[in-house]
Amino acid sequence: MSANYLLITPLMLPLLGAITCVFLWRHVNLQTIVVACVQLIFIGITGLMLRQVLTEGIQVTHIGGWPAPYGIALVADILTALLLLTTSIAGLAVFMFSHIALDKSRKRFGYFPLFLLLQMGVSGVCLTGDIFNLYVWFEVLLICCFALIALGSKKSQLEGALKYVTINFIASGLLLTGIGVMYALYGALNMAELAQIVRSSHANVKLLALPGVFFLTGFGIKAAIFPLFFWLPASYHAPPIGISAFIAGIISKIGIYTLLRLYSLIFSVEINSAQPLLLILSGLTMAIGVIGAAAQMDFRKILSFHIISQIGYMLMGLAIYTPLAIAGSIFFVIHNMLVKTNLFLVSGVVAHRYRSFSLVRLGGVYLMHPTLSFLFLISALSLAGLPPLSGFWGKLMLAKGGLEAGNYILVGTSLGVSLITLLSMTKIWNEVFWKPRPKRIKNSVRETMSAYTLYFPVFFLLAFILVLGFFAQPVIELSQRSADQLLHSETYIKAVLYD
Amino acid sequence: MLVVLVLCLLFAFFAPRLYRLLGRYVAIPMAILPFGIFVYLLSFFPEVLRGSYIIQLYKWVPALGINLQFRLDGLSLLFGLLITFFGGLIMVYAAGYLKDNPLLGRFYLYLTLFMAAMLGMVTSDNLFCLFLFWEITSITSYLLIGFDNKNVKARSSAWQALLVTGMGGLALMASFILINLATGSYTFTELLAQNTSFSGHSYFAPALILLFLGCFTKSAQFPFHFWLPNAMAAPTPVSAYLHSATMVKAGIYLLARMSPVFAGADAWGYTLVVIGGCTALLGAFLALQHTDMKAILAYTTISALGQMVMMLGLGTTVALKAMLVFLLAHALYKGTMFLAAGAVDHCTGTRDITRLNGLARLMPVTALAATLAALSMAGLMPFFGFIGKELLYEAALSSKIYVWLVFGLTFLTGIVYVAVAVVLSFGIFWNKVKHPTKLEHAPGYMLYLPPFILGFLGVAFGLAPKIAVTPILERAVQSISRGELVELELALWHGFTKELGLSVLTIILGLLLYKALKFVQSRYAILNPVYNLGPERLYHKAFDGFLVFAKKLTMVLQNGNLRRYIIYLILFFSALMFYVLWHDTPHILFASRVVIIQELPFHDVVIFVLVSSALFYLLGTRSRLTSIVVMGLVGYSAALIYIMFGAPDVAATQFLIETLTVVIFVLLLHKLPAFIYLSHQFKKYNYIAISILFGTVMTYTMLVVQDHTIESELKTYYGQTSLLEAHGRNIVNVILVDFRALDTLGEITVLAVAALGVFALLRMQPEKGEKP
Amino acid sequence: MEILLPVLTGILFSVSIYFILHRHLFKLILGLILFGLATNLFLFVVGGMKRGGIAIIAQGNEVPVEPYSDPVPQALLLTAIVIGFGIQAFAIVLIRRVYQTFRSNNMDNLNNNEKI
Amino acid sequence: MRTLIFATAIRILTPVFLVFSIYILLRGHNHPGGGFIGGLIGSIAFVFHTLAHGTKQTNKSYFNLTFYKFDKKPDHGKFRHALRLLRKNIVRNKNEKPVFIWNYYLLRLRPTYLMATGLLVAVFSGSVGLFTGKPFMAAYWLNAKIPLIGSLGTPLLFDTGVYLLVLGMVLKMVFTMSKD
Repeated sequence: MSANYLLITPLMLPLLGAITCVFLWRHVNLQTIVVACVQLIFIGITGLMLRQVLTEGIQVTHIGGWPAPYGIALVADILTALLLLTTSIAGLAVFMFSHIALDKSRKRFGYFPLFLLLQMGVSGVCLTGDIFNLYVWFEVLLICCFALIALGSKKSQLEGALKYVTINFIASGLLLTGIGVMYALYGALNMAELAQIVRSSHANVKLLALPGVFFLTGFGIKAAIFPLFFWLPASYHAPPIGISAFIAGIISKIGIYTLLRLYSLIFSVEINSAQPLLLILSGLTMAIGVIGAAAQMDFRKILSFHIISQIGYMLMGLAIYTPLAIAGSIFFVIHNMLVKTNLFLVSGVVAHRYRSFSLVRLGGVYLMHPTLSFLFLISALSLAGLPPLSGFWGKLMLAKGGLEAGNYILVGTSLGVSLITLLSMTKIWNEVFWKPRPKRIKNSVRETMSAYTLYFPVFFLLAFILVLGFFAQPVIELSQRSADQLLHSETYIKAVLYD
Repeated sequence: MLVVLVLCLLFAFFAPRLYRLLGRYVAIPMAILPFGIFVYLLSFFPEVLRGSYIIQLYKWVPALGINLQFRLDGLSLLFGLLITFFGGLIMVYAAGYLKDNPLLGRFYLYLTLFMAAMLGMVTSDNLFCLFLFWEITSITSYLLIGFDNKNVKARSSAWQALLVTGMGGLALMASFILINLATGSYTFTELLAQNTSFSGHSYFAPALILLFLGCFTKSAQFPFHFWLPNAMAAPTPVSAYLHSATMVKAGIYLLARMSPVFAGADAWGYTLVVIGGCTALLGAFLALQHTDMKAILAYTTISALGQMVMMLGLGTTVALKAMLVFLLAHALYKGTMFLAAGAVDHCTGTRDITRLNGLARLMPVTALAATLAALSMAGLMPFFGFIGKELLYEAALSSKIYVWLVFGLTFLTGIVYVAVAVVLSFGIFWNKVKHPTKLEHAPGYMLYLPPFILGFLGVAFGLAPKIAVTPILERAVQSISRGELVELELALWHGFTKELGLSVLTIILGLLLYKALKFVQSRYAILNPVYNLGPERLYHKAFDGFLVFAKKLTMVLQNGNLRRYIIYLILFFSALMFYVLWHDTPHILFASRVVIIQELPFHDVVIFVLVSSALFYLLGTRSRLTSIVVMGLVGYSAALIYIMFGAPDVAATQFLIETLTVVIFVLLLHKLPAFIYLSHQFKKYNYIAISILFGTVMTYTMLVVQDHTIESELKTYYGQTSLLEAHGRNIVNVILVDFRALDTLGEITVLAVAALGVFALLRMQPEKGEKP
Repeated sequence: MEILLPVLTGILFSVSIYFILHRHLFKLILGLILFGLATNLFLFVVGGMKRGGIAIIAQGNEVPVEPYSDPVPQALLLTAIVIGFGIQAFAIVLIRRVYQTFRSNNMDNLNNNEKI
Repeated sequence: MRTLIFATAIRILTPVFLVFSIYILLRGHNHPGGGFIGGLIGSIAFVFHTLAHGTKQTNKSYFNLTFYKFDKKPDHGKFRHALRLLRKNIVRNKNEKPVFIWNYYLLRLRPTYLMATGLLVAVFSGSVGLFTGKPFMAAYWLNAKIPLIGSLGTPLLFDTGVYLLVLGMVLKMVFTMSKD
């Protein structure tokens, strides 16, 4: 398949799907069919993309036929393809889940088109090679998040959405101003072109830190790093699982993706001055996140805070900035997308049966639903980085990369954090699964057919998690190649500008 | 080996299903598995005996140097045989012990998984492969300790064990990484083959400390010993198997494995001797004060583990021999005693030694097994324990460091073992009293056969050490000693040596201690305050303290106050910006600006004054409608500015959008009830300061950037091609719909989503009740 | 104006942040809108504005006559304004909904989500 | 706001605005204007109409086609019946009660469809390039020149998509809000 089709399909497919869904506004069942088709094709396309990128190198298409620095280029390297593939897998699982568990009224008020457009935004962010276009796709993704988080207008949803909207609006503003600064200083918007300029003897290269601050703050907010993460725990637990699983599983990692991309491509020339800051931020992010999680007594809130701590891990790879560490980050992103989505789905299954997310009100799942318990246990242990599950590999690569580079304190922090992660995962296990069901809770347990079909998406994701853990070699190799590609940005520049 | 492990996994995951089919007879297939592996391992025996070792390599993650590489040498084989043989017996025993438990299937699942992990651990050659199995043993141990999940004590003990050993596991991982980085080797074989020690490397000390941390937590060494007695909340088969015979010896195994690498260093020997000694003494000391059978056994296990660590610290060949022989002897007698204790507990419903007596009549086989084990533990003549004790004394006496301390500790613990052995055999089974304890039910053969076999082996090995155990032990010692050829001579009778004399003395003193036990126990109460300072207390304090700290910190940081979040954000951004501007100090051309100021056109000043006064008016006004109008005015002024600088499209858009915004405002917010007026409270001045800070930073940045702006080549290109290639005269529009049409596509998508979102927000009524 | 606009934008930023930090919901939305306006102006200011010369090729010419203002920031600005409008509209509706649901206009009442 | 003069003025002005908005859309490629501005002008026309007359009236006036339908008289032929239908539908006699009304709500409650159409048009205009083997969004121009517009091509189609979408979006928002 030529790059023209291959790179535009991940954008157009969800968009066309969403348009169809809007036309079928009242016919939720038909919408479901459309979305199912889109998800399946999406996985196929991203798989093809990965294959093509691996065999033929970086793929580029110039939108509108305008050559690279003038038009917008869509670029796919291994990182992009890997992330999109992971996203599509998680997307399919979330779709299956929400098809069964999400209430009818939310579906009738546009859940499916919003979901598809969210995917489109993710694809756009991952694919684009233009910095302003990146901003636009980020806005697409964000407004979908806004709408989805508020969809249903429950009190907690509204509150969460308000915080989410306000802080992310400011972040977008900072990004926009940063892009303005970038354009004013270097006169370019194409990322490859910018990368080339900052590596040349351009007069303004010494001012690179200036837009750097804007981008670090802006994308730092979107990625939820330390002093900027507060919107995340305020909002991610509010909407129903069919929504929050995808947002929590995928969206926060997209911020990390952009940081990885921008720092490897544009800001790598000043990585030495940014490194101490990034190291401190990543350490604090993982520590504060996990401490926050330890304080919570709600299934989803614990998971939400863990997102922050794992963002710290991902940032750690970038901060260390060695091939191994960046490969670790990439692997960690992939692992975390799948595992976090799955854990949210498991919490959804539990809540679907027992009608609560509160650790105090839940209990006794271990005896009544052994399968569910094991589904949770494996995902949770994977999140805690227990070998040979997927989390371990990322942790190992990061720790080794960090020790190699001499960042002992950071590695120590990361290991401590992983212990506390184990603590809070087993806390959930103790409280929700092992503890007998509290007597005074009268809620009946829902034992419908749909409650069993809900296992299916969880199994589906779990299969990937297990494969990622037990047969880690190919993915680790891919992340290493991808890290290599990121660190050798001249291939990227060449592919975009000169081929 | 991989086949074995996969087989174990298969058996493990089919166990619950088999249980549903076979009921408690699931024990038969589950026991066949370990015995089968036992036989399989035995098939390697001849080759190992010849002094070589077997390497099996399966590629797994070569990208990180982590492969499933197994190494079967004397040490691995010894442990492997121990694990499988014990495993088989435990499988049988468990079916008797947990016969009424509906979760027996899951129990077998965990137990088989554990066994597989343990087997994998002792046979793996790759460091990280070992770590993998190490962690699996931790997690299965967690699941097994908490097996009685309705019991709070079981849950919290399981948690404690997991956290303590988990911490050690992470330390171990770091240690392995350091070793790997320092030596470049991934496997023990490579590590052992390296002649040059890496003790000079800067990673040596941290690697050693982290290794100790890993091993000490796993093997319940002081000050991490406290999790082991708590872990006795597990069902007895688990205690016997994991917490006495196998898992806790993982740390010993690893230390033994590593000893050729590290043993040269002083830190190695001294640390191990001191920590091991402390643990041995502490365990023995605490064992005496308890009356719960399992607690006594747990503390003596801790003590024995300390003993082994001490021997490893001595590092001489005789000490290594003593360590391994003692390890085997300990496994045999302690396993037996645990199983016997479990049987007693199961049949009488209590484990308190003060309430148990004269049981020999009621459960004779169990009594016999326990007695055999006790005699071995006490170190009486024909038993294997005797050989172990003799060797221990010999090693202690030949110690190069702290010889009297080492010997004294060994001797003291020996005395305590004798007393404990008497308590647990004579005191429970043979003590003649008028009212013997009543049984709730008689022990089934599943409950008494396994301990009996083990107890019997204790005698058999003692009587014929040459045939049964010498060869394998010799190979095991060989594989952990550094190169030199080892010959092991095990015999009951060495003649009248001083070790023999000491043994006799030990037994006499031990019996005396037993007599004085009541007196000793009554004195223990004095020590209670000391325990408040102990490591367990510390663990609980740290744990609770951490939770309190977490809660407080989270409530301070994440306190739900949106304004606070924004302040953090702005301060972060401004601080960074300040730093960058201060650090890079880009120049601003003030001189030329002064000229510009002098030449300012009048209408510019008017707009400026208008907008700023409108903004200041906005700050003060309380009326909602006025605010909307003034805000619209500011927006229109912006449109005016755009048009002044040659951007008619932008100006038109701004104008129309501003109009729409005002309309939306009027439609939505104008008619709302007024509510109360809210002032800025006391923090007003803080907020003003932050706002001004942010504004200043932005202004300064703009001034800096203005002075460095360059002419973009994009502008030229678009100017050149707009009409000729893109057929449009309005360059802005051409950019929007042709050059950068993808932006516009994204943008209209945003608009569409905004409309859908607005629709859903306003029209959808929230549902009643919680839904996932 | 080249010197006045940065100052004006700075004032706009300050005022918007002051409003955002206000606990009145209505002021919050005012602040957000002003913030959007300020970012747009920022983009315009740093994007190299020039008086006169609009970026339109006059009839009869094939290329625009220098000096003309850079069309790129204008295009970006147009996109940003429209995107900003979409988000602002959503935010206004959201705040209205919050008003209705919580029966309050006080930001400080909105901290239930973070309760442990 | 609903004074008589205002309402009347709006009623007259709205069609003018609409025509003007289309004009702005079409000239956008060469003069200031374009899809956004055109769409915004058009939608503002509707918005003011809504403000002045209410949602219902706006719907009725612009988005609601009413067809009069009645059974064929036995002595009339097919052709004659069609003619009659046409006449009745064009020249409406307000006093006469129609036999059967078939209301087709073009956009009532469904500016959503307008948005979707706009997006679809935009995507389609982009895909034209794709079919000719070029990248997405590659422009395809017809040779013909039209006085007001200049040359015809897919960018213009794209702009039309933008126009439709903006129109749909604003209507969707304002209708939702004013009904609330």
